[in-house]
Amino acid sequence: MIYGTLIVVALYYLVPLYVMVMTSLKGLPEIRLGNIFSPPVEATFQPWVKAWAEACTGLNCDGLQRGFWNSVRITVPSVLLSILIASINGYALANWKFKGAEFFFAVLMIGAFIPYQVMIYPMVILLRELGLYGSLTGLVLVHTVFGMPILTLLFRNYFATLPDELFKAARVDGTGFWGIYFRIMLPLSLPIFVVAVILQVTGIWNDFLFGVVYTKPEYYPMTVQLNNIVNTTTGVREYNVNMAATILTGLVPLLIYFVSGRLFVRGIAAGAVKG
Amino acid sequence: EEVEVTHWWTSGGEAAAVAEFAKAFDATGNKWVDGAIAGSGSTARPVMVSRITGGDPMGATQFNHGQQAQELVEAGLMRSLENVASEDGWRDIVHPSSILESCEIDGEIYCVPVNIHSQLWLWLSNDAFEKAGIEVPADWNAFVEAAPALREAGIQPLVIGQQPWQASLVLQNVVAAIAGPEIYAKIFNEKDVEAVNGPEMEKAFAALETARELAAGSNVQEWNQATTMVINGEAGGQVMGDWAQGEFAVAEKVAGEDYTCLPGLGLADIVSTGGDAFYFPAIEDPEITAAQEELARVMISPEAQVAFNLKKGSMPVRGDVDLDAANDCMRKGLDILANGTVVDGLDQVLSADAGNQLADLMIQFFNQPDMSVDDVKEGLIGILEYDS
Amino acid sequence: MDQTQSATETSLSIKGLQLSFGAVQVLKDVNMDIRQGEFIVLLGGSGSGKSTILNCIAGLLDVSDGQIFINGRNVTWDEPKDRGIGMVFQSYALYPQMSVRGNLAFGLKNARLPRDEIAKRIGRAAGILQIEDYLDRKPAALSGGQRQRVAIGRALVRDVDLFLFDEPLSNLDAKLRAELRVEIKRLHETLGNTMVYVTHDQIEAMTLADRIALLRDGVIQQFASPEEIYRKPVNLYVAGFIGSPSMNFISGEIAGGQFRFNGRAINLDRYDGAPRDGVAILGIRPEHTDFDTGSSEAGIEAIVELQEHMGAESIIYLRLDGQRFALRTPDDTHYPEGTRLSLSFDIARASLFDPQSELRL
Amino acid sequence: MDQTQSATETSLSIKGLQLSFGAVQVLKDVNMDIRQGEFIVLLGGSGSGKSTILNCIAGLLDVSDGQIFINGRNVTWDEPKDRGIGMVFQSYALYPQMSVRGNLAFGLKNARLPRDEIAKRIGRAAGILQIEDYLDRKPAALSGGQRQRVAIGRALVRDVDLFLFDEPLSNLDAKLRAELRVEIKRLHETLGNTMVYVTHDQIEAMTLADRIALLRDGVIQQFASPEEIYRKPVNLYVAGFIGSPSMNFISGEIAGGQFRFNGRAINLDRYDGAPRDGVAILGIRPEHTDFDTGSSEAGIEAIVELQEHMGAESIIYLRLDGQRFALRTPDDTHYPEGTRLSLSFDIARASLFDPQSELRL
Amino acid sequence: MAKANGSGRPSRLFRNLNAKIAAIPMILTAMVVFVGFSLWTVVYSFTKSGLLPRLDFVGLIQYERLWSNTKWLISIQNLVVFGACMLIFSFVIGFVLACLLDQKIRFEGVFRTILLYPFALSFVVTGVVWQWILNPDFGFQSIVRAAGWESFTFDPLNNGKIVMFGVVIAALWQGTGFVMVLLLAGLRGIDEEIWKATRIDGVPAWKTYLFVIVPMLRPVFVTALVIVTAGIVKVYDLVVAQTNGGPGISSEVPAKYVYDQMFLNQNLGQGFAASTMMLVTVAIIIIPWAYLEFGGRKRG
Ligand SMILES: Nc1ncnc2c1ncn2[C@@H]1O[C@H](COP(=O)(O)OP(=O)(O)OP(=O)(O)O)[C@@H](O)[C@H]1O
Ligand SMILES: Nc1ncnc2c1ncn2[C@@H]1O[C@H](COP(=O)(O)OP(=O)(O)OP(=O)(O)O)[C@@H](O)[C@H]1O
Ligand SMILES: [Mg+2]
Ligand SMILES: [Mg+2]
Repeated sequence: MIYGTLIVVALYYLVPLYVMVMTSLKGLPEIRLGNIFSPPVEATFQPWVKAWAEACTGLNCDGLQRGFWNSVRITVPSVLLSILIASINGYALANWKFKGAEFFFAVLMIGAFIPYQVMIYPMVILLRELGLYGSLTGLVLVHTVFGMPILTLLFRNYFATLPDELFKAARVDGTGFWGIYFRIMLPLSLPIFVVAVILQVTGIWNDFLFGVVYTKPEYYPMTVQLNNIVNTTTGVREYNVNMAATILTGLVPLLIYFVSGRLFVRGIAAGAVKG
Repeated sequence: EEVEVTHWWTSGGEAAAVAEFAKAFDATGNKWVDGAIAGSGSTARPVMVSRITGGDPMGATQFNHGQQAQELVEAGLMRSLENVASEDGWRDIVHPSSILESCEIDGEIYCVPVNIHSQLWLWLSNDAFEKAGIEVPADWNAFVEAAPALREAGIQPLVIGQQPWQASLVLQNVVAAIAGPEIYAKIFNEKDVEAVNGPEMEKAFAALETARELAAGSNVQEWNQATTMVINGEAGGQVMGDWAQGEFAVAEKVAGEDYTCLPGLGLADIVSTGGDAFYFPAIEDPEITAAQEELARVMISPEAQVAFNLKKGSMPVRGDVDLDAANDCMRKGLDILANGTVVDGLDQVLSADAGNQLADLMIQFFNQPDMSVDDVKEGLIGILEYDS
Repeated sequence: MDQTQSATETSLSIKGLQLSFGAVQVLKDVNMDIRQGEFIVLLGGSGSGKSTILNCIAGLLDVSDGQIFINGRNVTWDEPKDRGIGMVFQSYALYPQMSVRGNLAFGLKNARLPRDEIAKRIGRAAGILQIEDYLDRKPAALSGGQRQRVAIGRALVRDVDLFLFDEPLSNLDAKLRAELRVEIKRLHETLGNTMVYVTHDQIEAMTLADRIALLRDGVIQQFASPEEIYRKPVNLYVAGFIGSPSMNFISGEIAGGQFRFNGRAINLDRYDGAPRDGVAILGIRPEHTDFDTGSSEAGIEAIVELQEHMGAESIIYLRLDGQRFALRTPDDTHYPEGTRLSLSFDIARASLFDPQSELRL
Repeated sequence: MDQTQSATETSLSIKGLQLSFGAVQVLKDVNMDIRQGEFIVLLGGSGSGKSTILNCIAGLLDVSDGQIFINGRNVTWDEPKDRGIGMVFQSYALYPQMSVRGNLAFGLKNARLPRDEIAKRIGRAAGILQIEDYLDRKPAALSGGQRQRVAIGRALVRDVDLFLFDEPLSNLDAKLRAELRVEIKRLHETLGNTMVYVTHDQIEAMTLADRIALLRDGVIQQFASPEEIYRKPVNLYVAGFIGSPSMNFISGEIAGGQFRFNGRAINLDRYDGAPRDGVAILGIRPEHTDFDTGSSEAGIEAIVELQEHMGAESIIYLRLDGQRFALRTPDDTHYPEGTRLSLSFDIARASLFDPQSELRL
Repeated sequence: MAKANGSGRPSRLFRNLNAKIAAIPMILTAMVVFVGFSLWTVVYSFTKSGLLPRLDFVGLIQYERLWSNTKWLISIQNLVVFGACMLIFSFVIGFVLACLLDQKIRFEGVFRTILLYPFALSFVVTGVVWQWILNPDFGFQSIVRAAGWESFTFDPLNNGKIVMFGVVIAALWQGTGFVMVLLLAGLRGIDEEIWKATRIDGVPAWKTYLFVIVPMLRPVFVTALVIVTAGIVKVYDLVVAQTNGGPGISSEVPAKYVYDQMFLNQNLGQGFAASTMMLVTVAIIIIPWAYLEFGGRKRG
């Protein structure tokens, strides 16, 4: 009974993935004939090759690969910086309560609800004034800012569950603000770091809006390339290439999920739940 | 010098057309750095505007003719091409002149028009009519009469995609072709609210209602899917701009044989002059400035015009070039451009805001059988009033 | 409190300490002078402010008012590390990612002590606490008692004069608690430094303390030796708080050198204090009550309700004039419910209280 | 164990109970017969299987082998609710969002009892437990002791014969624990139903139990009255487990009716058991040792190491032949470190053990 | 004896100085980005800004236009439908799944991974895939028809009346797993003894879940609610990728309206007015919650 339900649900969840993979392995004629659920009669990896290396956007026909490396170049520093800052925030909020801290935090939480569209325009102005517009640094900054509310919440809640006495002990031992952060708190926060990394990697990797608005074509992340490929309107949509491109784009976050899903659940339990 | 050019031409034919510009520009010893952004104006334009206002401008960028870039120009973010234009006598060579006028702000020219797209076409599938056992209609009225036969044969008489602007095209067509170019100009150029209630418009609105009936049951999203239905004979006809031709070409269909194109719904020889233009953001670097001028010249040069427009399926902006290779439909367009009536495209005369609101209004009209013509009138008047 | 000691003798001195969390005043004018080498226990119920005082001494909380002197130096605004204190926590608060050695060394490394000095100190502490064998284990691989010892070791290596303990044993089970209690006592005797120890367990307080500061709602009720607190509680609260089962209280009145209740009279000749005539409450501990062998006292009779046998002794719960009365006896005889016993009180060890002021007479 | 009782008298009977978690056998052939109205305490260290037995009785764990009878009925495979039991948990396990009344009523509503019956039962339970005043509060608004009472109330309203308690007091502080202990005892006397009570606190076990089952690694070591377990532990483990401070053990040998160690000899005439010649261990409780007033015994001398004063009594830790030896005395005199004391053992209350089998002789 | 130094009370400002320095990024973000940008937006919503922000105030005209605009009204309506469906279904389904997974089942990890993986994908991917599956010509509908049920019709993406449900299906596919994981983590944190107590009380499992467990999970539900709601309000990518507001304008949502107004229609003033309305709505919902969560209760 339980298993039956679960298996049915699992199938529902798997269908889209199945369809994506199957479609990406078919040739165009076969797709037009038919059934999206049927496995390919003649599997071909051509769509994958095309999506990765040959699909065109305008005059650039190097597929997703350029976007892939851009995404890496955007994601890695953004994830690191945003987690670093958010964890310090969370730590300061949980352990070094100072006047007004809770107020700023509340503002931050409300900020999490503001649609990004509201921020796009003023952000352009801000970046322009900072001279960061169009640079990778600017984009990293944007991701850091918009990732801050939820990450800060996670870290704050997590650090609040660590025993206060640990923090006191460290102070008696003569450790300062940063010492406690780096030498006591950080080593203890693996589970929540996993959660944060997963959330940020997927969030930033999958981001489209900021990637397209705050960068220039040479820095376009993979999602933008994907959009370019998928939304290019010619007569026949190359669904197989689109699907291959879609899978390729989702591969990195998926991989991270599959590798660290266990820790994710544990970390969520540690950080998010004990609100 | 490297010049980054942003545009939203990413489909096969479009990209090939752009490549012509790139080739010609590279031949001058500069380098065209392609910055294509897919997803049409809605995705690409904010990026372009953001980059220009954000202080990281590209060398040149595509906009539609008309009002889209006006504020950027007013804010001093765009460079004037006046010296190039007057030197090369653009005002003499560009035809129709309204195209260049759209680039003119306070007497200076700020953009290079590169092509003309007419939106006022009705595309018919010869196959479909053959299947229904009737002759291919010669104009809108005949088309309306043929509709029941098409229905009977299981063919969708008129196909309109669900993108709002497609519905807007139908309105433009009926106003220009049925109410007439004068009314069209009164309404859209002059925002004359009275004209909307005029007797000519009654007929146009009646045609609009008919179109809604004919389009009932059409169930596609995108314009090219609709075109594909026409290509395959699943639909009798589609109201679409001349870019539809690209689709027919890709499907290796021949004008006149496989499909028929009727400008001005076949009722009047009339084209509109929407199109694309390139703008050049103001950049300090003199070398880039020079390259920008070079690019502007290349784009308007007869050779590039021919090469580009052949691939793009649009009409050149200068009357002095000859498109020998143009097919049947394009010929018709060129002829009308030379001799017939030309009306301004909506992009040229309406703000983007008004244009999109109009499109939203029309798609609602097409999707809601109970929405009356009076509602459309009212909406249209509201939009025109705000825009004037 | 003794105000005459010279500053060098005073290890810790708290003057007019006040602390509020927002509108709530948690500590109200706490004063304490603690001599070098004393073992002080802060005793009190939950929420009485024990930990708060300790945290103020350690510098982990900012005081609202008052001063704290350690070895004569005003440290009220010093950083915790600069106060010359070591602290041991209830939850041990060991750094879980470091080995025992790492835990002990952490504070010393922060103080930039030379390597060999660190090693020496760790060696010495480990020797005293007998934790040499698991210096390289992580805390997770230690038992509760071992962890507690490491936590003490962390204070030990700091080589300071003042040790602060915040309920260091309350996470342990009864048996281990008893063992470690003895060890801490022994440690104090070995080291001879000043210790301030927070607990809510009166057994710990009684056995460990040189002096006990009994707290209630942020106010020190009595600050005296365990014997004195036990024998001569200054007020009803202290009397009721110390001792298990609690002291028995009997309402009555004093007249003519006798305590009278319900028609009975007890002679107060041997009472240690200055009773005055009027209404009063007699407090008598369960262990200072005995079966009346002779008939020297007025016949105080009570009925057995329940008896708890605890191996070495037993506690008999009686009903005396409708009130519960506990009696503790080393005798293990079983008295069935309903048995009538006649009692005698050891009045020399009893206390009398004024019902209004609740103070001892 | 008494095997002759008739089925109606037996309230709970466990026969050959075994339980394994995967490959680990946690309970090994547990047998118990519990009479109607008995108060049984399962005592043992952490992980000894106490909770596991209780959960088996309650039907919360499926047994691997063996049978469980409640009131003569084989309930081994019945649902918990059908076994006629009530259970009280360590963490109270109150439903936090329901009022006290709701907590008490929840089980009854599920059993589709009529409304007035529910109200009646709650009224009765609330009366017994004195929780009438806060029937409408949420558990969060109750103190620890009050919560515990509600948890008991939840078992009470079920109107069953068998109560199961899983360390119901271990989350409370010492004082409250002592109070509630007495209340539970009283409750048992009021209700007269059978209770099985799990604890690792020997004081609780000693004071509450009619019989104690002392567990170690899933095996019952001794199942007897507290007095018997205290006086005559069946083996070294039991002897060491019960009593605080622990029983003192002295290695020596028995010969000629005497226990000899380190050149001293103690007469075993009054020993309660059957000593045989050979090596043996003498176990003597701290409270069964006294200062040698006469000189009837061979001069057992020891040196004071430390003394713990606990108000009513004191514990003196001595060194005897290099080993720690504890002595408990009601005397409060202070003996400074290094004092020599000579001791006498109350051999009638001592135990002798075989070093090999560890069994009592 | 007491040395003079160290006796003075240091300035309030410099206590916890490091913490304050460390919090500067957060303070800047909160004040400049969230507060500053919002205020900026509100101010400019009273102007007639077109492509570029300009300070020519026109009073409430933008709001009048906004509320007389069918597209905006449809957007609001859609958001309500979408939000209600998402909240109800993602919580109901998520909770049921969490309960199922909490039954100490085998292969829990596998199931969990399967249920969670869509969360790793971008909305763009989700939109594209579900557009493809819900396509009546070769997707789900055509499969069922091919299987013999000729009259079967399920084409939400082509039917303006039910298109939001098509979007909800995709959004659920992507988001339910996360809700499930949150709730699962919450379930794992529930005291074992509560379960035992309900078994002794003879409470059926469903009742236990409904009356005991759900109320106990309140904090988790609140956390999940916050996250899901924030997602709902912001929904944009999914709609763009899956329907692009179509058919017609029947799946427009406020975030898209804002975007379109600002960048497609080049009517920043109107976009700002719309986003101000969103801000106000969000604030009305969130501020009381934030106050309760962070202001009222002090952590001990
Ligand atoms: N950070 C805080 N904010 C507000 N009130 C507090 C804070 N810390 C403690 N209190 C209050 O101060 C009072 C004293 O607390 P403290 O921790 O000193 O008690 P305690 O005697 O140590 O109790 P326990 O035995 O439970 O540890 C309590 O009433 C407590 O509620
Ligand atoms: N679900 C389980 N799976 C595997 N082993 C278990 C499980 N539950 C208990 N055990 C093991 O069974 C043994 C007995 O556990 P039990 O909980 O009965 O001990 P206990 O005597 O109640 O201890 P405590 O005083 O700590 O509650 C322990 O070794 C424990 O590790
Ligand atoms: Mg405390
Ligand atoms: Mg247990």
